[in-house]
Amino acid sequence: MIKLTIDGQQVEVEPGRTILDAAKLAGREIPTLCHHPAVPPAGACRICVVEIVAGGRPGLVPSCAYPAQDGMEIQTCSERVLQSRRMTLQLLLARSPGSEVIQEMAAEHGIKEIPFPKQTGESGDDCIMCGLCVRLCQQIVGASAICFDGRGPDRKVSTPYADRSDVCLGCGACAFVCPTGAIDPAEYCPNPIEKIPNEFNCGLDSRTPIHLPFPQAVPNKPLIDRENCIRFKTGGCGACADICPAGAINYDMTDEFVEEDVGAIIVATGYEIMDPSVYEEYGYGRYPDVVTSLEFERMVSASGPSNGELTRLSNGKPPKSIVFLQCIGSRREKNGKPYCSKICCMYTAKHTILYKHKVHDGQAFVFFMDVRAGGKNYDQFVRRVVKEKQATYLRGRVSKVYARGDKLMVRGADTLSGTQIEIAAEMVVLAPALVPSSGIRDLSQKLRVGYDEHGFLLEAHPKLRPVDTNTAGVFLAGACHSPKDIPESVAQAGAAASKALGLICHTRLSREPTIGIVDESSCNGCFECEGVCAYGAIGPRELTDKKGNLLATVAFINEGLCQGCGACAATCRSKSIEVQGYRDDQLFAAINAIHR
Amino acid sequence: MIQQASDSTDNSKWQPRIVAFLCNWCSYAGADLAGMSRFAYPAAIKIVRLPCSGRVDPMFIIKSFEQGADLVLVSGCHPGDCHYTSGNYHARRKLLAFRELMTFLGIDPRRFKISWVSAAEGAKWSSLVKEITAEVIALGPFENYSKLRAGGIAE
Amino acid sequence: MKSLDKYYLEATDRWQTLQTSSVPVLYVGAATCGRAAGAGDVIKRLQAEIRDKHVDVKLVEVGCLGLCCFEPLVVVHKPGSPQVCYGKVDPDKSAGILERYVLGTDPCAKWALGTTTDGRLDGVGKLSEHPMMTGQVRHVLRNCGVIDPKDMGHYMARDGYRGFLRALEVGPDKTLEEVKKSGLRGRGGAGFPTWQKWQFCRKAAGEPKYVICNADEGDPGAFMDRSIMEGDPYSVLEGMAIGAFVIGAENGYIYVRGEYPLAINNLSIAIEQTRSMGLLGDDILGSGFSFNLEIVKGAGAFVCGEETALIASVQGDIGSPRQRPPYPAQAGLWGKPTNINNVETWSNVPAIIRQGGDQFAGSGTDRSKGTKVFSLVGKVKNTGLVEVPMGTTMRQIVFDIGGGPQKKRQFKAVQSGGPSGGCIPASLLDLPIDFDKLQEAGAMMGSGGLIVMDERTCMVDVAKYFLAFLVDESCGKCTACREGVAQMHNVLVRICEGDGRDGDIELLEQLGSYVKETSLCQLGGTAPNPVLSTIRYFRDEYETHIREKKCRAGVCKSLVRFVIDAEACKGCGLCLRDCPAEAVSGEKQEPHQINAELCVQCGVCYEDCPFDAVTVE
Amino acid sequence: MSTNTAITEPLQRAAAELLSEGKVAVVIGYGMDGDSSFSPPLFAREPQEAERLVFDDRCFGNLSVYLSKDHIRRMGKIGIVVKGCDLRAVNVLLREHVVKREDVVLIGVPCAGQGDPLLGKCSVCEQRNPQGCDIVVGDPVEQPQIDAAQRYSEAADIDAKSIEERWEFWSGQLSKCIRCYACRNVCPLCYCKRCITEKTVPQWIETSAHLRGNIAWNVARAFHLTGRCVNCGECERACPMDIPLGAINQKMAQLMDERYDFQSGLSSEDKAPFTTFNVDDPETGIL
Repeated sequence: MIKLTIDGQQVEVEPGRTILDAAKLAGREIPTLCHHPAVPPAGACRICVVEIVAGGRPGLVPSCAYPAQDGMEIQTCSERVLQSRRMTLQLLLARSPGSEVIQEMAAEHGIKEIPFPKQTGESGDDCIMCGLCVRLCQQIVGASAICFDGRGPDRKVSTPYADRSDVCLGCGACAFVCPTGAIDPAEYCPNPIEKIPNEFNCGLDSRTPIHLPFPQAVPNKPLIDRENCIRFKTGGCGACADICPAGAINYDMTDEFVEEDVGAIIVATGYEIMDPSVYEEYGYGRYPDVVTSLEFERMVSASGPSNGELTRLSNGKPPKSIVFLQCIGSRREKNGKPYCSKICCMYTAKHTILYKHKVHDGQAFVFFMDVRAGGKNYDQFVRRVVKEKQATYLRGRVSKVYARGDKLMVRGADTLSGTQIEIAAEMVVLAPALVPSSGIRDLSQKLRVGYDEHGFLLEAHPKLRPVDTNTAGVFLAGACHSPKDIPESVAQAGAAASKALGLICHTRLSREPTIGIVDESSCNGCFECEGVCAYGAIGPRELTDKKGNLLATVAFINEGLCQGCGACAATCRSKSIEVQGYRDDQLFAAINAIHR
Repeated sequence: MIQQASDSTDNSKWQPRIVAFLCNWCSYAGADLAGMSRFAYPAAIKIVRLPCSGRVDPMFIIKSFEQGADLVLVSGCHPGDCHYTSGNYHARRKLLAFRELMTFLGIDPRRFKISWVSAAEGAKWSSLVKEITAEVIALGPFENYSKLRAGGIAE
Repeated sequence: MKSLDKYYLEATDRWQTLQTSSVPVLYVGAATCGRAAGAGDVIKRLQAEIRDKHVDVKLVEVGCLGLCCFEPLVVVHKPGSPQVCYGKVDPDKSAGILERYVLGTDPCAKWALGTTTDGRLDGVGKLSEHPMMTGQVRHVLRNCGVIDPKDMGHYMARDGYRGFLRALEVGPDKTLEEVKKSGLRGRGGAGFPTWQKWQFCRKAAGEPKYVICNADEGDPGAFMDRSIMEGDPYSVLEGMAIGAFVIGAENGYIYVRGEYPLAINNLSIAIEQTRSMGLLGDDILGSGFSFNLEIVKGAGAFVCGEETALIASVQGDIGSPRQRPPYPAQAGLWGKPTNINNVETWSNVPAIIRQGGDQFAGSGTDRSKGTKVFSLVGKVKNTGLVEVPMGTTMRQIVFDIGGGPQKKRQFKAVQSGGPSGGCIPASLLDLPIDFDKLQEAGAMMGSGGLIVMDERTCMVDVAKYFLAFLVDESCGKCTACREGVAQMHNVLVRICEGDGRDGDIELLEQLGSYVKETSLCQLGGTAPNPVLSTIRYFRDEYETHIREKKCRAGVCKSLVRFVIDAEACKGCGLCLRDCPAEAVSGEKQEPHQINAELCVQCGVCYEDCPFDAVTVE
Repeated sequence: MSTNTAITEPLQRAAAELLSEGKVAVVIGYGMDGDSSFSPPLFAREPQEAERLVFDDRCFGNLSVYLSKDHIRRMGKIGIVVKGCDLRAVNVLLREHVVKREDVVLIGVPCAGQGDPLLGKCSVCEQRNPQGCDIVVGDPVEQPQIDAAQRYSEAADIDAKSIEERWEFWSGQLSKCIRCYACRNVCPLCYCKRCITEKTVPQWIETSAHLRGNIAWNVARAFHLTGRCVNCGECERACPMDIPLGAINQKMAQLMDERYDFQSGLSSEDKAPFTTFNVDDPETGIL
């Protein structure tokens, strides 16, 4: 190990580490610009110079690239170092006056104005020529799409002949490491990098191809989005595999179908919210400040796109007035959902409180038809919201939202006072109807579970068997059955789980006795019944006399497989198959009974 | 308002009689839901529950007519929804063929209806029954078959 | 070991027969500078004359003797009399010499510079006593202009490769000991002890090892290395072979700048001949030591004179330096231990091994041993190559050898070390040539360029010139040099355009020390030297530029107004005739005037006036 | 009455050869009988009996009806003379596992049509040259092109009537039925051990010969032959009351052809229309 002193503090590092690493160990902050842990150091920007006082060639050296040596004495902020840093920053500010990063760093170092003329060149002069992007592209990503062009002050980063590159993988890594955000790969990249909207935050911010699906994901492990990952698009990059300390990244793994024989299935596919842009009168999709309650939930959440800071999407300022519109798409006979989505009243009440936390002097309004607060302590909660002036509740529907200046004019009725009312709002939150998650129809047909015209799954019986379905062994839980809030979903989940356990904890399965039976004396052995059996429950059976020679081959029904549908009974011409419980004579009696 | 048999036709004591064969998982549950949702529909319909529309045999329909049914309805799950996957597909082939045979033999095909009613379509079931009952009232009693019932030989 | 005595005998007697040729021999200096001065035409004329006159006269093209101001040079060997060196020989003169002296008896004394071999020739002194030659001691340049650079025999006849053979005999340790004793220090400019540099590389772990000859010579006005490579390429090869043998390197590269085609040609021929002689290649002379040499052409970047940039260029990458350590001795070419020395350093080595380190240490100062070759250029009478022992004073070089400023001008300063060096004012003329002494004076030996300046040179303009050169040549990698030097240049441009402000000088000093301290490589590290040294010794000139907006030397256009001094002006009309803007008016024999509005300050009148009547206001 | 000597002699030789080599236990064919109006079936067990085989224009019977009879199957391998229409019936029997292909030797005879004047079925016959037989006797006859309209002309005539006329027609016809079940006995595809009409618990079809029972019987019979009847015409020929039973089967065959593009008996591997389905079968008239 190498021992050295940083600002009088003893530090020990392994051989090959740089002074910067040692300084970090000693807790000394050294500014860097052209340094990035994933990229080999170059010592180009010179902002990280420190002074070797003893134990090496005295003078200023770049800590990011200079190896730590035994017995070195380093000063990270001696007067000489600070003077050099100030001059470097002044020079960089002259070169890139527009770069915020440099302005910030210069301000930190107490630089007010600079003695040099500021370069007014064309855009893109934020580049401080630190070379990180070129080194990364050549040594890490391996595409070598960009290079240095020219020498001296007019040296710039470019592609060969400044043409569009045909080797650039579009991974955007150069933009990622650029300290001043000066590089825009779209200029030269053949397959431009689209920002990938972060699905969990309703697309309000963007995410990288390798990402955590959402903060509380279980398991809380990142996944690779194959469509956008450069490795799969063009075979390049692979930086994540290099950097991953656990070596956990394996590009060859592919999705695979896992088949499990299970005793029970619980469908808990949850819900999605309806897209309110179908109602143009509310202006969702036209005005940026009209958001859905889900987007609002993400905006005020600490793990959301703006880390909990509530700002208007139009101008980034906190909204001083906010209007919540209830029943958007719910409880509507025509072009909407006739049912009540049940949870919006309560979450809107919560949202008014959250809003007041974020914008203390803000004013919230809620347009409602009637507040559905039927849960435990729900009504008290809403009453407290109204009493503590968290929000003004206006009973009535909103006819139109339109923009005037930077405000959103919300025109609606207040039926209690019987007047038209117009509120100038800075943000409008819509509470859209709940709909089952997409793909529910395919799933239900696969599981042969019924569904209504809205796509909610059908319980076996609304009152007596709410968690069962008509298909034995398939149970329901949560919003896939109908809109419901968390307490109800949890309760239903518990019920479904217990039902499933009840099903699979026995050794033998009890079932309806309605299965088919073959009258072997009259069966002709034509096996047309086998053709119509959807469960492959019918097979051949050879009848032999005592001496063993074959008399006839007749149909045989496997009780375990037969579901009792009766298709075979209807197909058998000689009426040799009967379904227990729906035998011909029973149906014959039923038909006759009707006419007595 | 329960749709009573209107007494406009001459045989005023005639009550229309509709026999309906409903599949247990969809149409029967739909009818059940209609009841639960308090949808009213005429009582002229008499329901026979079958495991699946695929269980329906043409003999049931002929027997119903013989027993005095003025109209027979078979209702099952929408294609794709069948609890037994393909029951309603087989039924569709057989019953449509049977209706062609009735037409060919001169038996009024309007007296044999087929429908798909899912377990959630309580409203559809009640409006369907109202509609069919109105039609059968318009058609009047099923003379062709009622005569047969008397002596078996067409006089 | 296979012996080369047979070859030595054959070469020596071929050399002797040439020296004592019964047939007249004309040695024409045909290096780049010679050819530029017209040696090519001289050779053609002589060949024609010899053919027409059907006389038996041999013509030999040789390298450059270093007397650039007297180019083209022809040395005549006439049987029975000493060899005479003639200067400024144009084709007619050459024919004249051939006819009157070679074929006749008239030695044309007025064109002769001096005799180069023993013996007297009436009316002609010894060349060694020529003012430009007296102070010089020619070790490195001893073969330049004497032997035929394309004939290895000449080199071997003058003890060529004896040093290398001795090294092979005594082994690497003893050889290194000799170099240590010699006190040889790097002639590239830094003056790092050569034996220590070789030892670092020799001790460093890692195989294979490389030796490189830095022949980039990017300094403007420096041409010592070129002359050595063109005149005596073998000395470089021998030196590198010895160095490689000591270090244990089997591969060597000579990085020559692309602008020296003749040097590259002579070097390639030398390599070919040395290889065919068995002194290069595998298992040289059965000694078990193998050494291969290759030439790599530079692409015209001054920064590639810096060792890590040079290495990058040899590897095929962009020539831009990298942060050290690790130093090239530990991790150089392709990450392997590499030793880089300058051309002049390598060509000093053979003599040291041949005659022993002590003999070399005999000359020079106590800590700067041996001789140094300078290229004396600028406003001095005798421009050319000057090889003087360390310790010679600047005054001796400029006034004795150089003959002092031209045209009775006043000496102002001498710029030493090119763009990385500093300027030495008149007050420091008695500074001896010594690595450490020059360093203290803020100047730098550098590769050896000495640019003499007189009162007509504006020091601010000189600083601006060197900075402009460095702005173009900076590789642009590190902020300090790329931005710092550019901003310093902007300040100087402002000053020279009359927009100088108070505090500019302090700003230049502050920027200068910042760039020196913070730059990544020595290009940036030494770039501010010209400015800092001119400010140190000529601060007054900066102040006049800034405050009075005047350039006394008449160079900075926007600060100059030319006026004709009525008494001095003889009315010769020269300036009137030459003035491109017709700004001069006046009758013959009458004092002339300059119309300030029309005058574009081109300075033609100021330069040409024989009576120095044009003054700067 | 003209004996088709070009086929009869080779037929007799082939049958004698099969019998003498023991390849078959019996050859079922048509026997010579001068005074009867049709050539009756002949069961040749010995080679010399083969001489009595004949093929003329009176070989109306569909001999495949005997393939489902146990007492005949017990004889061993059966050789059978098959016209084109008979062969289609054999294909349905093979499809319904009534008999195995390796247990029967098919002797195909090209048939230019039976009866003078030509039987109804022969004028629309598209299988004059039987395919896929073990032996074919005589040279192929000319095969006229038949389109769907001709094939289902009988059904079309009745379809043309109005619904009342159809009811009148069929109630009249079906009331003539005396439930002698000749149609069932002569049909090669009615081979059930116990026919639905004999089932009494429950009795779907009333056994008395009144119109109500007859309608039920004929609906059941028509439905059981839908997608199977090969239009061999034997039922109509055998019905003592001359009820146009063929028309009903023809109507159902036309329906299967139009709706599911299916003609029965063309091969022994195809699936009967009522034992399979297609997700996008036509759905006209479903509420």
